[in-house]
Amino acid sequence: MDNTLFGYLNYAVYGTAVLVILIGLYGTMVKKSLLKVVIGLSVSDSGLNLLIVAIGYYKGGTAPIFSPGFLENFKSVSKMVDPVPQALVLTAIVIGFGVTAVALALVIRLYRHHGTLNIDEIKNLKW
Amino acid sequence: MKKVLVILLLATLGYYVAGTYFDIGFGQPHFIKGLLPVKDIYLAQTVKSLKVSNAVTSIVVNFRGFDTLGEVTVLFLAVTALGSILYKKMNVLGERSVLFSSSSIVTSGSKLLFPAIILLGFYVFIHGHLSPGGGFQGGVIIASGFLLMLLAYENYSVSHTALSVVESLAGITFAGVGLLGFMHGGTFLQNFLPTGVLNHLFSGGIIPIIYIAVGFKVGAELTGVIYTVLHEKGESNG
Amino acid sequence: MIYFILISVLLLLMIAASVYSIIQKDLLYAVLATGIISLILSILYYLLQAPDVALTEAAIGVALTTIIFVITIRNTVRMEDESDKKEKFKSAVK
Amino acid sequence: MVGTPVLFIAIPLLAAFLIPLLGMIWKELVRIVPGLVLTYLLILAVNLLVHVLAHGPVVEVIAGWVPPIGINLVFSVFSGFLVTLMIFLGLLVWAYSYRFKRNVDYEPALKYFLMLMMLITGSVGIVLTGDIFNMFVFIEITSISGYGLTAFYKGRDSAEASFKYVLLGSVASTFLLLAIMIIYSQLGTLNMADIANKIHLMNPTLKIVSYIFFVTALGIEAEIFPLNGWAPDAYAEAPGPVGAAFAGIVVKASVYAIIRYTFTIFDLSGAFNFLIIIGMITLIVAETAAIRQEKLKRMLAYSSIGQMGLVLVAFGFGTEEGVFAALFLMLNHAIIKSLLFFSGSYLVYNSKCKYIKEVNGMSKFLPVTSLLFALGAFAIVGLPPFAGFWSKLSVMTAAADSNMILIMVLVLMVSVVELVYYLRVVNRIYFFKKETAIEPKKPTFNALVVMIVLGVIILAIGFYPDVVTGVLHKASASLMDKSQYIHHVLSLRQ
Amino acid sequence: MEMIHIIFLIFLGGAVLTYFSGKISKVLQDIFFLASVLVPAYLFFAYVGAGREATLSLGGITLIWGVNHFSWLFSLIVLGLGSMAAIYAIGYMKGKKRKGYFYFNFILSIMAMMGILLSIDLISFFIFWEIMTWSSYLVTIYNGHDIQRIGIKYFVFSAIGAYAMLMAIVIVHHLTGSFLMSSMINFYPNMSLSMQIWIPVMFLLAFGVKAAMMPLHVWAPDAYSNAPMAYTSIFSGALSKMGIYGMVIVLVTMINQIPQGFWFREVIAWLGGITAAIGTLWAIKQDDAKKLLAYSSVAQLGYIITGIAIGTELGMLAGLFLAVMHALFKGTLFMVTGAIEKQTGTTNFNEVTGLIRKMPWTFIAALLSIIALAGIPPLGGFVGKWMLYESLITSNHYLLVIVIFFSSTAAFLYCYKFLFGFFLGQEEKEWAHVKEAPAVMVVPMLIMAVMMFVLGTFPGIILKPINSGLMDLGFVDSFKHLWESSVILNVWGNHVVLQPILYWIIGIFVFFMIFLTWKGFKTTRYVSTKDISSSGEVPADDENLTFSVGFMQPFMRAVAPAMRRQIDKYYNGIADGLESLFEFIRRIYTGNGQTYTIYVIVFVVIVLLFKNILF
Repeated sequence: MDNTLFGYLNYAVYGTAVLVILIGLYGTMVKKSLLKVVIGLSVSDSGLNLLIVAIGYYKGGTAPIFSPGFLENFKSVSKMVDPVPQALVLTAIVIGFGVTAVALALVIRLYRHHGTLNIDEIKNLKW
Repeated sequence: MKKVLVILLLATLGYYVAGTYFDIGFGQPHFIKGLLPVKDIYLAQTVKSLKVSNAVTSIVVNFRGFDTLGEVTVLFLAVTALGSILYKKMNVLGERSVLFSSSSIVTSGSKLLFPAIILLGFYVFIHGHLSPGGGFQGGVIIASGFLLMLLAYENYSVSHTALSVVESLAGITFAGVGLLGFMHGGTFLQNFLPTGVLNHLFSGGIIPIIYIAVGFKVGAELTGVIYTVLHEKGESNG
Repeated sequence: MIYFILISVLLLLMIAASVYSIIQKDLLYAVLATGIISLILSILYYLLQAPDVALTEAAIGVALTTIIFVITIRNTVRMEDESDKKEKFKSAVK
Repeated sequence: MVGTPVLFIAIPLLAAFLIPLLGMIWKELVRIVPGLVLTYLLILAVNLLVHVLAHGPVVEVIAGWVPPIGINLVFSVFSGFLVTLMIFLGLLVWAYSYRFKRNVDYEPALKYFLMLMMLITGSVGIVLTGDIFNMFVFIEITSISGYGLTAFYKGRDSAEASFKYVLLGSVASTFLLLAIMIIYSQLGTLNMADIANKIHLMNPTLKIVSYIFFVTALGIEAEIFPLNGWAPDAYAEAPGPVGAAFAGIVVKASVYAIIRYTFTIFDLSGAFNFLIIIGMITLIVAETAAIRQEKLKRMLAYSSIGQMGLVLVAFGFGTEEGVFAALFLMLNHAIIKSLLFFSGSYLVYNSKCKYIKEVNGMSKFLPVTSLLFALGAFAIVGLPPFAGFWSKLSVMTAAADSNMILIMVLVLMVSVVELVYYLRVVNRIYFFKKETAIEPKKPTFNALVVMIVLGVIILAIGFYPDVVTGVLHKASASLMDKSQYIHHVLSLRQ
Repeated sequence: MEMIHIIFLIFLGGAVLTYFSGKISKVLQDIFFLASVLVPAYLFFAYVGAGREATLSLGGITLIWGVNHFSWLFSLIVLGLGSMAAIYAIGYMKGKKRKGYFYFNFILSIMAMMGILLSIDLISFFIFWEIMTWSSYLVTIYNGHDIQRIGIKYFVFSAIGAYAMLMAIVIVHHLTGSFLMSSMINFYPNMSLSMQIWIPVMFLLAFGVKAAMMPLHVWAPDAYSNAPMAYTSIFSGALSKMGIYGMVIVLVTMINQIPQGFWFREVIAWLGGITAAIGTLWAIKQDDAKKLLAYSSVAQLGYIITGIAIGTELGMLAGLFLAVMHALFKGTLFMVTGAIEKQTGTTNFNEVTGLIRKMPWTFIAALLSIIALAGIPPLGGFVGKWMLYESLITSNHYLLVIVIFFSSTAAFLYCYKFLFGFFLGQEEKEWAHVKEAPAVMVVPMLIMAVMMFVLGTFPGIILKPINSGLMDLGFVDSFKHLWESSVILNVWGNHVVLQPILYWIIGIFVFFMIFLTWKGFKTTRYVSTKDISSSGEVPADDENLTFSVGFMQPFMRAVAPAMRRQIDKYYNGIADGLESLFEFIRRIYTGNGQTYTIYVIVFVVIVLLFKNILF
């Protein structure tokens, strides 16, 4: 793979990630259904995670696992991709799941309480 | 109108965010020259002093083990919050939602698959320090095994108490192992066991222990999440 | 080259799926679209040399998140505009 | 042996995991254990604070990896003071709500106290940690506890409030992660001291963008004006003591985070003015929105937001006096606003909507609670000789010394507004006829004790501010000394 | 532990003790109350002299208290009037609810006023100023009547003033590095011109509010009339003098040092004159004695302000002398009103008439203080006004003289109304049962009436302390030879021998009284208001034919155009506008979570767009 193509990937990967984040935020901010709002949050989380993992990637790098023989073959760890963002993303994914679960539980309760998921009708608390 | 405004706002935001990350660059070394990024230390120490093959594992469990402790707490809290939000006073367990009625092929298939999935989960988190995977992944796999059973069998039930006990014990193991690090004048979560040989199952000191605890905990917690939500029979205006 | 095309296609699919998940009025399909996003993501993670994350994303994003979304939809309403609340998940599946 | 800072996190977590097991043995334990844990933490915090005042900051490394490799906790005078304050308040909140939920079942009680304890622990973690990603984790712990606690009551619109909180909280974590990754991608480290040491190497644009994202994310938790949509709802719908915990603990932690980023980590010259601007806007909008509120707790919530705006303004002066004033304000706000939430929630205990007009004439039925509410109201608007006066005076002095005449004028004008709405409520309590058939609820014994303790503290600080000013001066000096912080953290050797 | 510390501790402890002893016994409460006002008063006059200082260090700030001749003069007003009002309050408050609350705030007000007078540093000045404000506010809302308007209005004005003062204090601290008044005064000539102007303005804002100077007076009528009368006597008599006290200090020590001070003094003097005129006009219009006296207080404070703002020695003396006299007669008049209220339950002229036979002692006190108020010799008001005119004329304020003269003449109208409305006129059957007020209420009034007489006849008694007080402030004493006990000089050096005139007037007065009484007893026929024959029609029962109804109608019609513009209305307009603005701001929180999310994005985008400017 030549460098020009890889240069496009710079824009493609980051651009996609940011775009997905924004699409998710758009859903969160515009869609009237509470479930759509939560879906939007989940989508933007996905984009964010992709962004973080992409930061750790190095061109031609290998996974950060010292499988038997790795050290003998490569002698150096500089060929490995950055493990730190991966570790962070692990945490972020799990936390995101927890938050999504809580949000969905709230959606269920709101539906029980109001009989609708339309966010415009769930405005008892205002001003 | 509102949509246009939102799109404009998001476009501006996207312009700045994307611009920032385009500056950082993909796949290229992006750290400022002359600095020693911590990842190099992590990679070096993973092999040298921890004898762990999977660098992500060593970071998640040891270098940044504190994050992981917080993270399992977040899940634990999510379960608690979920229970608190969906708690109903009258009937402690709501009627079970039935997503679909499964055919006998599905049920028998699930029955066959279930032990295999559970076993896979155990394998994944026991070998967390050697290969991709670990506590989270294993725990999630175990949880999906239970999910399968819960979906396939309408009457399949998991003991809530057992889940809670497993969860608590795993959590206590994590925090307790961390506190044991204070032995020999060490610090919290410090390794106090012999690290063994690289790429062996019994290597990495306390890392496998913690990862197993995390696996059990995550498995129990996620099963708890699904279980709680599943027992939330829809009733409008209830 | 293949790597490049693969990644590009996956990225495009991901954008498409996310757009679909936002504009689709039927929430069930929208949720399935988020599942697909997760699936694509986990392949992408694998291509980006992050097998640990790929595993996690596959299990959590594809299985667990989707299923609790589906349960929630089952407990609330399926359609976004709610004009016809009667049409629920059960009748659609059967 | 004075103990180490990591116990502030480890002990509550251990207890949190233990509590469900203990609850199976004896149900009362789920109420008692959090109190015991908090008491122990308070003792530990005071001990450590005394030690730190004498010997300088304690830096705790975790897993034996010195910074910047591992995560570290920093117990300086500044963070230690806040930790002590938070745990003290947490203990009071626990004591206040000890019998609050007695009439409900075991399960909610378990969850309530568990989440309350984790709320406090998360906030303490935010303050103690020396690692930006670790701070993210603690923020999430705090937030999720907050979501659960906000939605605790079934009968109210609490789910709605909680959902708004979740919505904004998720947006906050998105921005926080974006910012963290910008920093990491440039400097290759997540340790605060290390970042602070290397931040001058960073490309200014990236630096500014990441700072903006940090402030946005933390500002959502710290209730800065355009970002605080969740706050009034959450305060109003959460159980009364939780409102106090939000005002006294969670917001403090978030403000701490903003301050740490502004003062220690980033070296942006415009950041201080930025703090003043957003603080001022928050102050003005919140206080003016508060005056027209119809619900008591909502009014208190807006007032709390406004006070935090003032705290940011005081920090924004960027001088040691400003920091001192801000810390004094935080202390007073924590104590007084808790008292107001505690007593206020008894004043409108049995009413469904918690309207302000429902406090009419409550002084006859709840004399002590009313008196304490009035005391709190007088103190928070800054009337001498109560605690609020000294902090207001120090804010004004700091402002004058920074030549911020306009800020002074605005702050004082807003104070008049604040005065008006608090006095209106106090007037209603004492001089209006009780309107509706709402049964007043006598405060329980422990709630009364907690409120009286807070009242006594207000009077004590009011009549003799020296009890706290010494610590506050040292704390502000410790925040201002950035190089000392970096030195203490990075000079550790394996 | 200085005596000043002990005095403050007695006040503070006494207040708390008084409040809580009410739970045990009412009598004990009364005793504690009297003790905690009278004992410190005794201790102060017996043991605290000029030059004694006490310090207290709080929060890194040293608070210093001490006394000089000038503050000693005002202490005389505060503690003298305070003691009298305290004795009176025992009787007035008997059987009323919230006694402990009233006593507590009464004691705190006295303490705060003493604190203001004793403060040498600005911080303790401000602290006590605020304590005075809130304690008086709490008494103002004692009745619970219309408090959301009256009480809040009072507090808002006070707070605006106090916060202006706070700003001035911290700016002074920034400039001088010290909170001491003396360092402020010493540094004042070195300040930049804008500071030289702004700092006095901010102080004067605070003092002007308390001294009810136009246009900051709108709170005063409501607050004065709404507080219990036992308190209003010190509210109007002593508390408003704190504003005067501060004004004198600012005028003498700061404004007089700069050339622009002339304009300051002109403006304040004119504001005082207008206050006097407006207050008088409004007082005439009132049908309620409390309101009437309240507006009258505003008017009288206008004279005082004019006097001290003229800035000549004579003007200053006139203002301060009037201040002392005002404390005496307005304190007495409010006590009289309180006694009538206590005995009849109302203070409306249209309802209460003909009390002279029922409450003779009260009548005497009222008569003497009305005479003093109106400025008729031989009582104190005359001397003060005389000096005021003199000083205005000698400093060429002829227009101002006309204003003052107009208002002081118009004051006769309301004085007359007060006296006639309550005491003279026909007797109503309704009030047949009314008895004289208890001795504990009457005695303080009479003591103060006697004081008025003595001071009016021998003004030198009080002019001497005033003079030495002014000297303490650094005022040049060029009139040293002026003061014999009752001799006043004008600037042209001619003796104005008061005593012969006074004796003549007293003689005529006494003769007139004896004549009236004798004749009255002999020939008077006591009739009720309904006992009249107007064209043979019998008046209906519900028709109010009391003497005071429509008393001032022709006069009011004449001055109606001047009274149409009420400053109050402008303030209300501002307040309403602000409230609707706040209501609008509140709507920012729409209740929709998505809107809040949009706010977040808007915030981020705006900050990102302006990041180059901001950072």
